[in-house]
Amino acid sequence: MDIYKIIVVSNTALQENVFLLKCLSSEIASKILPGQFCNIKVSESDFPLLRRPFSICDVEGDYISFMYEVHGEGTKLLSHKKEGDLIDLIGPLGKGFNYKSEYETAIFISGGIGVAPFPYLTRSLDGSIPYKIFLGGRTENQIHTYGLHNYEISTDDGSMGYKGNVVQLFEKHIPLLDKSKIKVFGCGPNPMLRALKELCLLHEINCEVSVECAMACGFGICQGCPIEKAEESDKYYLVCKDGPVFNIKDVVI
Amino acid sequence: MDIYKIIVVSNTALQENVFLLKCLSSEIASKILPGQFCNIKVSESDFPLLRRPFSICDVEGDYISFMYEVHGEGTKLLSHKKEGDLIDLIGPLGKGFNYKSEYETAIFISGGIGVAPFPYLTRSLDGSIPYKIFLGGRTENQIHTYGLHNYEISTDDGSMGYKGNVVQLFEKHIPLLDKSKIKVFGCGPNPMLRALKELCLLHEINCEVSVECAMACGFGICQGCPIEKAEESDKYYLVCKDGPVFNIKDVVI
Amino acid sequence: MIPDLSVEIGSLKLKNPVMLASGTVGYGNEISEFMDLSKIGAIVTKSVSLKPRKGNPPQRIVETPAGMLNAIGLANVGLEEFIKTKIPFLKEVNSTLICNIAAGSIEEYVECTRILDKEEIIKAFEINVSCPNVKEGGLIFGNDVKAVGRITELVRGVTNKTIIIKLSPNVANIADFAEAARKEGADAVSAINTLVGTSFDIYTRKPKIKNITGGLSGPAIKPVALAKVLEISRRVDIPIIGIGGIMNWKDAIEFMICGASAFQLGTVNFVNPAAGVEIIEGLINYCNKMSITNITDLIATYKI
Amino acid sequence: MIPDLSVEIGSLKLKNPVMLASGTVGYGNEISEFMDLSKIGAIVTKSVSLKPRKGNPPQRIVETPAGMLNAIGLANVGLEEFIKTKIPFLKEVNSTLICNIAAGSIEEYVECTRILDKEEIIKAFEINVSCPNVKEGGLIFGNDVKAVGRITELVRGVTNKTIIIKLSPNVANIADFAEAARKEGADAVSAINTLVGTSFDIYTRKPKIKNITGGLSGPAIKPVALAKVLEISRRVDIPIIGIGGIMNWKDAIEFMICGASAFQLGTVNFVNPAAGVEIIEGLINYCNKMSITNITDLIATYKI
Ligand SMILES: Cc1cc2nc3c(=O)[nH]c(=O)nc-3n(C[C@H](O)[C@H](O)[C@H](O)COP(=O)(O)OP(=O)(O)OC[C@H]3O[C@@H](n4cnc5c(N)ncnc54)[C@H](O)[C@@H]3O)c2cc1C
Ligand SMILES: Cc1cc2nc3c(=O)[nH]c(=O)nc-3n(C[C@H](O)[C@H](O)[C@H](O)COP(=O)(O)OP(=O)(O)OC[C@H]3O[C@@H](n4cnc5c(N)ncnc54)[C@H](O)[C@@H]3O)c2cc1C
Ligand SMILES: Cc1cc2nc3c(=O)[nH]c(=O)nc-3n(C[C@H](O)[C@H](O)[C@H](O)COP(=O)(O)O)c2cc1C
Ligand SMILES: Cc1cc2nc3c(=O)[nH]c(=O)nc-3n(C[C@H](O)[C@H](O)[C@H](O)COP(=O)(O)O)c2cc1C
Ligand code: FES
Ligand code: FES
Repeated sequence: MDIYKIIVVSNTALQENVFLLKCLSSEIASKILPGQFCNIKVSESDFPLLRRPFSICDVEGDYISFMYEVHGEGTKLLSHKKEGDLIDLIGPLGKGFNYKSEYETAIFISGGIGVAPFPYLTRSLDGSIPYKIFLGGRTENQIHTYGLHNYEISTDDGSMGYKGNVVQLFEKHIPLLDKSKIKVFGCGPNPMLRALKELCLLHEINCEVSVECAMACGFGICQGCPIEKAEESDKYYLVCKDGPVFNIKDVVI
Repeated sequence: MDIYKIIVVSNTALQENVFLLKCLSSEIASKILPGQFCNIKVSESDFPLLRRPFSICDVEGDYISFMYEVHGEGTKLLSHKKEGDLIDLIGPLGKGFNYKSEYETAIFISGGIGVAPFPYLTRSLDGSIPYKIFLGGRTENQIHTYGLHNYEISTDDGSMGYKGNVVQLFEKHIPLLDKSKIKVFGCGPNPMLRALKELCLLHEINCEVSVECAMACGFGICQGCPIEKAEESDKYYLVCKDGPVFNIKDVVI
Repeated sequence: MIPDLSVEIGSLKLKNPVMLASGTVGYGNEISEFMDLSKIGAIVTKSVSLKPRKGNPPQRIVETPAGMLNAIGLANVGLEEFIKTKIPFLKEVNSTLICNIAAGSIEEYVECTRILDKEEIIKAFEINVSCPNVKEGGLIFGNDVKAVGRITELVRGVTNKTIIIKLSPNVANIADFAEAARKEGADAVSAINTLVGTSFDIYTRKPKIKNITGGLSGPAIKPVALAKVLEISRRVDIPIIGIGGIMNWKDAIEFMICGASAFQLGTVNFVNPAAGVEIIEGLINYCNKMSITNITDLIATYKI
Repeated sequence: MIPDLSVEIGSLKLKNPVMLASGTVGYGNEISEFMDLSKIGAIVTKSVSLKPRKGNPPQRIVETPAGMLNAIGLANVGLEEFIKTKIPFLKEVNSTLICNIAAGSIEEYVECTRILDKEEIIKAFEINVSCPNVKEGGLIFGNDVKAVGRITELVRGVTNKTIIIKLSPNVANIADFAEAARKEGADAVSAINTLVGTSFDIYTRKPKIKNITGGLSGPAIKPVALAKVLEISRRVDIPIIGIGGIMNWKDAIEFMICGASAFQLGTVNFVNPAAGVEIIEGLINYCNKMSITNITDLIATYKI
């Protein structure tokens, strides 16, 4: 990890509130792994004070991109960046997905903007591993298919794809899968991850998730981002350093 | 005075560090007088907290403009505004120049960005009144002649025009003028205004100046901008409400 | 549906919990150009003292990160002039008037209150025992629990109107002060006044504010103000008026949740002099969204 | 010309006044990836306590205007583990090491200091009597002048190394605490620790930080921190280490002018982990510009 000042190549709206920020950085591109993140300074001034963490969304040659949703002041400022601007960022941070471990089929499950790490992650899979993506959202415009193939969609309001939540959609597919030979990769809001955990524990499915939490530093010096260990309840992991990707069995979500 | 959200028409660099911000506002254009100012919100967020005061520089039809120097964070943010952006501003504020009172020749003296109110002020003079402008700066690129005619220039370093300060330049011209029939309008940094005051008192020249000071509100509610009265030393004027233009005899600079 | 925004502070009834803080709206004239003051719950005057005060020499204010320092020094026209020239305008405005009193001695507090008690238009007194910017402006009292109790007791003796004691945050346990005020008969406390701060020019090595230190206000202090309100709310049974860094309706709601029965807008008035009415709007929308029919149902509903 | 940046805090000599604040650089490992720690005047460890502490449950931090609240709760590995696993790395870094100690009782402060006194690499102790985030974390001591005096006295009894008492800003007169520390033999005080603050979610009505209140740090508190340093400097003859909201070399100079012999970087490390070395650069340029040959010539040169 290091501090970089990198140049913005484009910052385009995928949906009204969702942007794809593309930057040039051969250093980060050559090092960053799927599931890792960068901590971005969204303004040149001291306001807002803290950096904002974003998962790596894609890497193509020397280009890296981030997919983000405008949430508050910080992401709004980020959305104002334009071609040629410099962005100050720290990365690569955290530990990524263990997508190379033993399994035969990969399943990706996302809720809302939780889809952000999947373009790079799916692209990084050895082409011979079959996979399926389940994309969930509250409604149609929360579904982002940028850079993805082989997906099925669910929306809470039924405006697109299956009507229901994405964990339910996945559950419907479980009978069609060899549970012992799949690995699930999940990313999305905590309630979704909790439901996913329950389901995976029930079916004894191997599952890794990327979790979000408030962060001050993003690289292990503030102790601001604890997540309880499932085994030793007197200890915490740090999401920024030990995660953000965890095996779903290891943490209390 | 009122709060307006007005549209930026252009925001162009006159010098490396000096910009002309032009906006559309028929309401302000129709009311504002030379020497009055507006208090501008330079960002959409709460940072920086306070508005920034700027003198009206020019009015043309429904367009108003401000000439400003990039000084700190606030003016830097202002310089990022572009055509089509909305600007939130309060105005017209303060009392302007009494340029309609009895005199035969008008003299305008500015130091650095103090020239900002002069385009509108000189343009507002009844065309029959002759006038002369003295523009001072530390160096060549502090001389801004936008919208001006009939000027002479001084620079501290002699890089342009007379070598010396602008009050000295004016002093050299005094013998050529009928002191009792001129009125001087000054704007610039405090040391310059102090020198000007001394000179005008010595020669009994009628002189009004626009003074600057830190302001929180700009319209009289915070009491943050006092300037000592020359006569009653137990009282203050408020620069934002009673000024920013004062007769040089009335205040302690 | 329009929720009921009215609140009560002691015997004082306000049409809504939005108050304009002392020293940040003068005597109402200028700000009335930006909004209809009759819509606001209450206006608190700039601190009035027995005699006129010139205030501190300039520079009186400086901006800081998300805040500002001020050392106005209680500049005010004095009691007599206030009654003669300021009250007439305030009478026209159909808004509840609260008179803030500052003094250099306990006797002066009592004397001011006694005189102003006769002005019918004044519905409550806010006793400023916490101005950090003049030696005799109250901070010496504000840091002394006994003095705060004594001032409350004596002021209580000369008025039946609502008494609000405005507390200083520059103390270890603000609840002790609230408790002292409560015990001696105050109807409410307001919290907080500004935090003591300073700022220096690194080239001249002089303080940016002539008075050396000033009072810090604005969003920067909001977390501190909220914690003080919460501390009082958890320990003392007295209505609290929350103050400190409120910029919008969300901040205001946060104060009410932390225990405030009403709140005051200070620094925001300088930046957005229409904030008062905008916040009323915001309160109404929030209440509707959350199915709150009486805004009093929000007060001190912190879930901790 | 390179000005002399070295400063002395009691018997402790620092190559420059830049220190990294407790709790904001862990035990040095991670931040060493961003800068050469051997260039920094001193590193202060995260507060160490006798036994390991799990710390507070999440959420532990939240951003506020120009600041942040934290309630880490003194999460730390405990004395034994600190000596075994953290000191080896800190030995490699050629930077002066100051060990910050937090405790739940006076005895624990003494015991920790006694044990750590043997570690040669530790050049000074910073005694945290001011953590606002755990009940037994010092704030109860930090608000009690007598307790601060007593802790200083007893810790002084078990070490000859430099003792720095880290003061709480959540008091009325911080200089009284500095004076108590001085009288009982402290070599220096550091000021300030964080201000108590809170923040609530207006929809759930729950505190954003699980611990309810947290400590406010960052630029928002700089004016308060400067005023506290100035207060101590004007009243007490003891070296002061300035802390609070320093983001760049200008802020750092401001603290030195207000009376600080050295200063600590806290929150800025999270945002710009190379700030430490950048600030050294800035100090050198400033000194050159102002013809200052010894940075000690800046200390407490306020013109008031
Ligand atoms: C490891 C990690 C990876 C992430 N990847 C992405 C991504 O690829 N795309 C994306 O759109 N978002 C991502 N997020 C969430 C993103 O960081 C937040 O949406 C963003 O910080 C919100 O900032 P704001 O100023 O717009 O919102 P505000 O709500 O104004 O922010 C206020 C504070 O809360 C924090 N905060 C707010 N929401 C979150 C959140 N969900 N998680 C953590 N902190 C939050 C902010 O960082 C800030 O400190 C990720 C978060 C983490 C921890
Ligand atoms: C009545 C009036 C009219 C003005 N007209 C013009 C104009 O036409 N063109 C122009 O370039 N400048 C003008 N100024 C000065 C201008 O307001 C400041 O340059 C500007 O506020 C600097 O803001 P900043 O954030 O860039 O600087 P910073 O130094 O970062 O600002 C910090 C704080 O100091 C205040 N401040 C800094 N410099 C000044 C100053 N000179 N006067 C008052 N407050 C200051 C800012 O408002 C802010 O609150 C005028 C000032 C006043 C009072
Ligand atoms: C410029 C200024 C002047 C003030 N004058 C007074 C005063 O005269 N009396 C008083 O009790 N409080 C005074 N205050 C304090 C405010 O009423 C309020 O308590 C404080 O500013 C915190 O609120 P805020 O953060 O919303 O500004 C003043 C504040 C400011 C900024
Ligand atoms: C996340 C965090 C953890 C902290 N932990 C400690 C600690 O363990 N011990 C301590 O003495 N101070 C601790 N502090 C306080 C800092 O050392 C410093 O006094 C304070 O943050 C003010 O400085 P700043 O504004 O530069 O951050 C901590 C501060 C933060 C932000
Ligand atoms: S965010 Fe700082 S330790 Fe994880
Ligand atoms: S700037 Fe507020 S009264 Fe003049």
